[in-house]
Amino acid sequence: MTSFITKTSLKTWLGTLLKDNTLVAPAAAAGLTFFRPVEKIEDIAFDFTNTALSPKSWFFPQTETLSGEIAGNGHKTLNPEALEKNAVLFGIRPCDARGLAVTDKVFLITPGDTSYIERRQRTTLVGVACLEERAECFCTRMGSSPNSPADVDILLTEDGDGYLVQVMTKKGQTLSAGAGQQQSDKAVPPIVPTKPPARLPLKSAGPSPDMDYWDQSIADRCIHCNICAFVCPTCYCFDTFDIEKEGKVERLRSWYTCQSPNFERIEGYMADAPKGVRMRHRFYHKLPLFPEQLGSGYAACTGCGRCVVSCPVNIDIREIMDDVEKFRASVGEEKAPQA
Amino acid sequence: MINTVTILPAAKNDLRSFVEKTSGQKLLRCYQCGKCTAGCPTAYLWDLTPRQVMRAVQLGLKEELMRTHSYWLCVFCQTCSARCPQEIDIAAVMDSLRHLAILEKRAPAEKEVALFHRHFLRLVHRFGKVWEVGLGGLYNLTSGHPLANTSLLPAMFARGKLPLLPHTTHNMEEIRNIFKRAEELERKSAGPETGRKA
Amino acid sequence: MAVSYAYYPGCTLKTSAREFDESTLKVCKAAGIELTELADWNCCGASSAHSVSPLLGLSLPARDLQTAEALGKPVAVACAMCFHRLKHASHALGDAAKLKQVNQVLGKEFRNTVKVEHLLTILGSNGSSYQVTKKLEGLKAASYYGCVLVRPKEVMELDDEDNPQLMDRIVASLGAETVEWDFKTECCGASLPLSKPEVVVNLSHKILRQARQRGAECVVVACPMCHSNLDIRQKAMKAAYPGFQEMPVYYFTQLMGLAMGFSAAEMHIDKHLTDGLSLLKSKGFI
Amino acid sequence: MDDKITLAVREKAKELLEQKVVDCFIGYEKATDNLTSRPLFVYKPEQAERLVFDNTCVHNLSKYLLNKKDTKTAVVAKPCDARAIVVLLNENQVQREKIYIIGIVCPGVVDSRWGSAGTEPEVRCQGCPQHTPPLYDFLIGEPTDEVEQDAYTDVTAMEEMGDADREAFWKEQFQRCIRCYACRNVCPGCYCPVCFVDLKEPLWAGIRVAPGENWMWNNIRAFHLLGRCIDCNGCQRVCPVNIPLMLLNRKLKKEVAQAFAFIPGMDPKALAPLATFKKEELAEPSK
Amino acid sequence: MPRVGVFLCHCGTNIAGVVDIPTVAEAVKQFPGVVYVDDNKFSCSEPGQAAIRQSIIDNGLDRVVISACSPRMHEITFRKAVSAAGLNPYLMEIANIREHCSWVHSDNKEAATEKAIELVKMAVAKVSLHQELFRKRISMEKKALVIGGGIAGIQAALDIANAGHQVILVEREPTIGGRMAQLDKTFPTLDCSACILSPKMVDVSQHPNIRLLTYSEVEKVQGFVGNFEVEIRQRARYVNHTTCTGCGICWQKCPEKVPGEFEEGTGQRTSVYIPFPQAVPSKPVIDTVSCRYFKYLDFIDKKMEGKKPPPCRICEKLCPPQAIDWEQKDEIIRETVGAIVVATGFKTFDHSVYGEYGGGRIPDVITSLQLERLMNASGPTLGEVVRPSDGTHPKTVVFLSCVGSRDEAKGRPYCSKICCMYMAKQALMLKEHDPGVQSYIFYIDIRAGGKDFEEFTRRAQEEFGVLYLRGRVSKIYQDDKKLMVCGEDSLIGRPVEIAADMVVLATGVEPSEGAAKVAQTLNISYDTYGFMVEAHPKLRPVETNTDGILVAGACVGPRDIPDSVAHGGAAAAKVIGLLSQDTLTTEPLTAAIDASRCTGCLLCSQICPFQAIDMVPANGKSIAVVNEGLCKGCGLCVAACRSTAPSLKGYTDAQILSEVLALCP
Amino acid sequence: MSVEEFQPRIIGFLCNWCSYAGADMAGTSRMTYPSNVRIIRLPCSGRVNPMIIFKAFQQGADGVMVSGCHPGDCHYVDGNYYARRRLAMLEPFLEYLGIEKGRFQLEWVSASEGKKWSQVVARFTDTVKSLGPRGKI
Repeated sequence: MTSFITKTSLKTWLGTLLKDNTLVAPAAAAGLTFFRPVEKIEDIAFDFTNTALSPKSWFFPQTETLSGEIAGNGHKTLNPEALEKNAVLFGIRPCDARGLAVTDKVFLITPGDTSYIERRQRTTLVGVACLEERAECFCTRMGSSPNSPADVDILLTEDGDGYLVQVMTKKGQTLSAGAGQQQSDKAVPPIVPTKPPARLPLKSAGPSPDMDYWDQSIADRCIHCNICAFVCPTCYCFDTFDIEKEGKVERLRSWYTCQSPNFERIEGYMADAPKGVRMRHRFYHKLPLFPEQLGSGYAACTGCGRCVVSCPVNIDIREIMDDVEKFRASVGEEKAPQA
Repeated sequence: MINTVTILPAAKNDLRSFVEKTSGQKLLRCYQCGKCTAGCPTAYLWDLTPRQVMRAVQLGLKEELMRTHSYWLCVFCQTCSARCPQEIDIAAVMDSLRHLAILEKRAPAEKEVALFHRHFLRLVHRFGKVWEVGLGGLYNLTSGHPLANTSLLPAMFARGKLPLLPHTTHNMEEIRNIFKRAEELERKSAGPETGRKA
Repeated sequence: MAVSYAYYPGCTLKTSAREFDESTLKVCKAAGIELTELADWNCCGASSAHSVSPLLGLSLPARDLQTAEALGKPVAVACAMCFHRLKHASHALGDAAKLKQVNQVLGKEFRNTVKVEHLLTILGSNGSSYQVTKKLEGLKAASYYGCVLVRPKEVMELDDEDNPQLMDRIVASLGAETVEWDFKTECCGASLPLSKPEVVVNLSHKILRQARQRGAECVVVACPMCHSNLDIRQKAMKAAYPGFQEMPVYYFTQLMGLAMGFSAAEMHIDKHLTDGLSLLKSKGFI
Repeated sequence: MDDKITLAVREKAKELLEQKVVDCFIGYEKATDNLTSRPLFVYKPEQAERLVFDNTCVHNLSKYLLNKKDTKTAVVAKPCDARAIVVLLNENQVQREKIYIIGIVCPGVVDSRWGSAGTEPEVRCQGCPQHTPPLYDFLIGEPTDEVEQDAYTDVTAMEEMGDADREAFWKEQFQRCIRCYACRNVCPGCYCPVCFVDLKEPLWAGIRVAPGENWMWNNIRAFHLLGRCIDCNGCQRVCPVNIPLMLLNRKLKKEVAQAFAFIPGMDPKALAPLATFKKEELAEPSK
Repeated sequence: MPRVGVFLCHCGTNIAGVVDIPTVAEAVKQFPGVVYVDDNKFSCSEPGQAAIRQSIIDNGLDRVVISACSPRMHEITFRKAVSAAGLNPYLMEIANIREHCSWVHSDNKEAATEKAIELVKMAVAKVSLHQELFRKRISMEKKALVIGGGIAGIQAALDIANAGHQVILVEREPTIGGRMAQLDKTFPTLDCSACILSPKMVDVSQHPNIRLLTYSEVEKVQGFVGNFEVEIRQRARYVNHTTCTGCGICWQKCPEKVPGEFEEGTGQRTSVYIPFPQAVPSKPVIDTVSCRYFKYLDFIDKKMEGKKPPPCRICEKLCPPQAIDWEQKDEIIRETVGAIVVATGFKTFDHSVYGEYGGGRIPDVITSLQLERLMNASGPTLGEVVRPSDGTHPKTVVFLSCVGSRDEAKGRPYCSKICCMYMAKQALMLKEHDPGVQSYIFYIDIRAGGKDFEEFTRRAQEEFGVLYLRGRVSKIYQDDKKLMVCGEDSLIGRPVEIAADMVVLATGVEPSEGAAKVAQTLNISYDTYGFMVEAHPKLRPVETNTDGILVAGACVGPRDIPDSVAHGGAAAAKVIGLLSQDTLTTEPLTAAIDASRCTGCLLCSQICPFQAIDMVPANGKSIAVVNEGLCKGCGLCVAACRSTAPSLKGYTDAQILSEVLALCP
Repeated sequence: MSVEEFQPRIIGFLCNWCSYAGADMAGTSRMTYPSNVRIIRLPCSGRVNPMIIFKAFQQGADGVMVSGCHPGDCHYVDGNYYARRRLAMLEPFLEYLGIEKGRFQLEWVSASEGKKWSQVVARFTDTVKSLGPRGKI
């Protein structure tokens, strides 16, 4: 059963939500769009393709301070900062919502990351489906789709002067209770079919016969700018830094990336690894390793295309998948099924 | 004439500031060694020697200096400038002084020299080129030396060296505009500081 | 390969120094240097404009340079005074502010990219190839450069300020003997002939006197002003300095022409006020 | 696309690789969007056919030389890229004899990002003072000697703002910074083995993405490029959150040019402006 | 966690009268790391120091802050006190609450107290980061090197040698003696130059502590004070000086004659030669450029065409002890010395750039040094002053001062200092040689500052009739046999001309050929003209910025004989002082460079004022390394480095930052 | 006028040989001046790393002053010349970032200029006071 909400009613609804919730929505700045807590409905950018950065940072901030105290016995306790209000994340695209499904796999595993759990549980996702696929988009290739409602609480699909509404979860139901949507006889557009799943590279670890490819075609070109990791909705690596001062403890947690040269030093296992190995690691981890390790059934790439657009030297994950495919064929492995 | 020189405060030394501005030379560099005078081909005629002219500018003795013959007699051979140990373009200073005298419409101590320059430019203004017969004629008519250099004329004419008619540049409008705009611009940039004190 | 220049003769080369103009044109042609007279040129302003108005002193030559720039050819100058003014202008206009001012005066855009060269450089060192057919052997000549041709050195970029060699090398290449003397670049009185003829006589006399003392039979020049002062004032010198001996004064292009096979008449040696023919005859060159 | 340049680059690459003058040739090829360009490393003469050069070749390839110190490498360099190489030579980071510079007389590049080739010239090219590389082994195009005056209109506009407005402006810009360090990592002048911002002791700028830390990071980065930034716009172009970093770099460039008449990247023999001084300069201390 | 003890000094009422010490003490107790606070009437007094020592021991303190007067006053005192308690002296920091607080804020006691608290807080923060530092000992090689065998170098070498130290004296020419040996008489006493110099030259050659290396040059210098490693090239002389007896047959018989350098071109020497009869060593060298045999060898080697030169070898045939050795090669001598004296002297300005004075083309325009040779009884004319052009005796002689001095256009804006005096001397001597001579001196200013100098120039004018004309000459030209000198007499303000028989150019003083190269070899600074730069022009006139390298004589700037001798002696005194120590200790507050952070960009080595940073290869790049013997601890390298590779002990970034953070938490 | 007058927080980086000694001299001569400046002693003004000055401003210093030997008098020969260049670049840059002109100052004070030091501090303190408090970034 579907329902329909006009654009005006949507704004009114969002206005009411603003009273009791923190409303996180796309807003324009410096020619780009970013998710940030908005104060007025007018600040929301309804007409956007996708944000420059994924909404990941709402749940897993770029840096966060976990503060605590040193108890008498010298033990340290850390307490996450509780959210003041419940939150609504409006405008998340299906690909980014899939990104949250990825980070969930990491942060929700018992015992769970208290800070993430707090934010995740208290935030309702109101997604907006994409009507068009941009040149850099490839969600359909990664098992998602521009109008997949799978990973959100509510999905809105633009239709004329309003939106078709799909309420997917209980949380969504609760939130949309006062939304003022009408019953609609319009059918929800069918989910855009996914293409055959991306073939994953050869082997997840160890020396590989394709090293020349990584060294010369990819590693040579990569400048370690780290942008791919910072714009990625799924990258979840972080670094921590502790400060103790007069009986108080502060733990700073900040995003980090496997492409930073310092990462090798800290994480150890990749210390002094040649650049090609490090590059290969990034893609191996995203594609075969993540589903392998966490049994997710989907890769740690959602096809949002941000890294494709942002990479200053055009390291294009789709091209890499194709190249590896060709390489497999050339070494005699079976061809991938045609689309 | 014997009198005491009143030394002006540096800030009031309009003469020096004008000369420094228009010639681009730093007058205080001059340490009065006299090499300029020593090498000057016409210095033996100057009432203040080139070195003394430089000194007069340093001291700002404008009225006294403006009255002299000295700077009118500079032939711009650049010997002084080339040999000055302090790298002052002394010839350019002389140029500046002439320029100042003309801007302030002073009666030149060497009226023949000034006259020559005036006629020369008048001809260039009129024809775009110099016409020697015209120059000589004008000069003799106005200088009070009607027979100056006339002894040379027969031989010169005989050898076809002095055409009676001037050569001209065709685009005379352009030439006149150059004269006009140069004068306008120069008056503007010279500013009030060169105005002759009443 | 023929070298091509925009030729700037200057006012006097068309009048009192015609022999310089004509010898230059003939010699250059024979030496494979193409001179095209600069269209509708004007006086460079020497020696008056800069004395009276610095801006005018820059603008007049700038107009000529602009014409050459538009033509895309370097400028060849014969007259030393004109050369001085043109070089000076192109040096001074290296200053962007001045260039802007001058462009305002000109009313068109001059970019100051044109190269100015004196004929001495063009004939003497820029790989020109003139054929000496008649060596002027036994002729002792003093090369006289005059003052402004070389000064200031960093602007003229021609030769040493006190002991230049460019003309001496040309004269020597013709088979003549050059004397070493101390007056190569002393001033002859330059622009004073009309207003102060007695000064010119005094200075020019000193020059000729030393040339004679150092063993020269003639003086070679590259400037119409120098030539006129040294040549036409010799009668006056005789009157003022008893014992003064006359001495012919040639343009270097005239001697070049003779050595290259032109006749004395073609080189207009008869146009000088001080007899230049007898010496050449006595040496058997004509 | 200027086919002439492309063909010249290909031909030269082939020649250099065939004759073993170099072992690696760094140039550009078409990116996966078929509109823009990306760096290409060529090791074999037959791969040279992939090379292109057009006005979307925005990337400064000089930084790659730091990874190729032991390999004889040829690199395609626009004037700004060549200036970066000069700076690297000034700073003893690359050996002249190990690099071969293919200079391009550059008419400017366009503001392009993957997916759109763009038509507007890039910021750096508007009023670019130099179209012929200051240093090259082989030049493609007709050289022009002229180096024009930089007008610094962008910087002047900033200077004309009030102090409070400027402070607010930078606060707004820096608060977007996500400290990805792409600006640093793309910059040919940033090659420190350990960047000051990664130091824990002393802690110049903590890892916290917060106003103070962001302020420290961006300003010190700019200051470290004083007398070294060659205006390639790399940092600003890659910034995923559009911080106008060149406004910082160019302010210092302007100050250095005005105070010391020094433009970085012009002379491989030059001493850095902070590595020298004149006794008679800046006579009065700041007032 | 460090254990910091804070000692608050009252300084009588100097501090306590303004700053409320109990309040400060109370506040200081709260600072992190502070475990002990005490106050004292006079911390610097013996009881005060004893209290500090005792408290360190009793409380197990490992860091100390003394809040008292300026560290410039008592830093050393308190370092000793701390050290006496067994603590490393560098684990102490002083908070200056007297000069910087109580004495200047007596008008506001509250503010002064607050400031005192913060000053102590800064010191506590900083001292917590202090590390133990240790002085190093450097051994001292008790030997000195003197570069240059002119009068300054000779004086320095003799003084050092007489004090009992070994000296190596290196001279580039085949003999020592320098410029002074070329002179006839010295001003203003008119002593015979050779008479006073020769004995000193002989002393040098016979001194048991001096190793004289003539015809040699210093090629390489490494290391630092106490331990300079020096390489000296002894050029091949082709005469075995061990067997040569200096009998003189070879140079009397050598058929090849060339203009003699020593004679400034006024006379000739042979190819095998000693520069002058009193040369030390008085043994000859063969000049390979003019020697006929070498020319012959060269002709054969290069397979040149034309007439074969004769393979002369007359010297070899005639030499009684068979000392001629055609096979001799340059020899490299390596030495270690503790200190170096640079005394490379001067040469006179080359006047060929003065075209207006003939640029060297007019034979009777000579230089003052040439006149000196002509006047010298042992010179080429045996003391007769004659015109080079025709050998006649000049009667009218004009001197031009400031040729290559006070001339910005010729790149020599400085005054050469000695010319005014030697012109007066020469004009006076000319009159003594020939009473018929009239001398004229064109001058700009007569600079006769010195003992008996002014009297001397007056004497030249009043008694010897030398006519001084104030003005600079612009032109000299030949007029028959005369030289016309055109100048201005600026006192009367008219151009003047003098018809002279001879013109003497008082050419100025400039550094010797290659002085800049010596400075580069030694890594000491030299100015734009090539003169060596002293460490301080007033207070350290013989030292350079490099410890252990001294400068003496005219290589530092124009200077006359007595000044050069005094300067040489002063340099020697500094060397003797250094060599009298067995070891040197270094200050530990030096820079150190973290190789893992160094990019090898050269910036630090370019700006180090003491050339204390060497670039050494490491891992395929070059890395900066601090030479602690040379480092003076200024910290320029630290501030210059972007990658924060250098740090300055005692003033690390972390320490300075801790002070900032203590103030602005 | 409020009772609680704004007391700016000013950091002075002084070279040991001239300016620190000059400040000592002011003390020995008992010249009074405002107490707001806190001095950090360094061997040479050339030791001042602009990063430290950035840090001071970031931490909320209201004014920062660097003082060293007069040009030509550096104990380390040329240190202050390098400092002068570096800080001459820093000053307009700070202003560009919105830190008002007058909050950063470079001064030359010799060991004998106690008087000058007290005047410099008084003037600088006045200027910074008039600019008001800044706060941490």
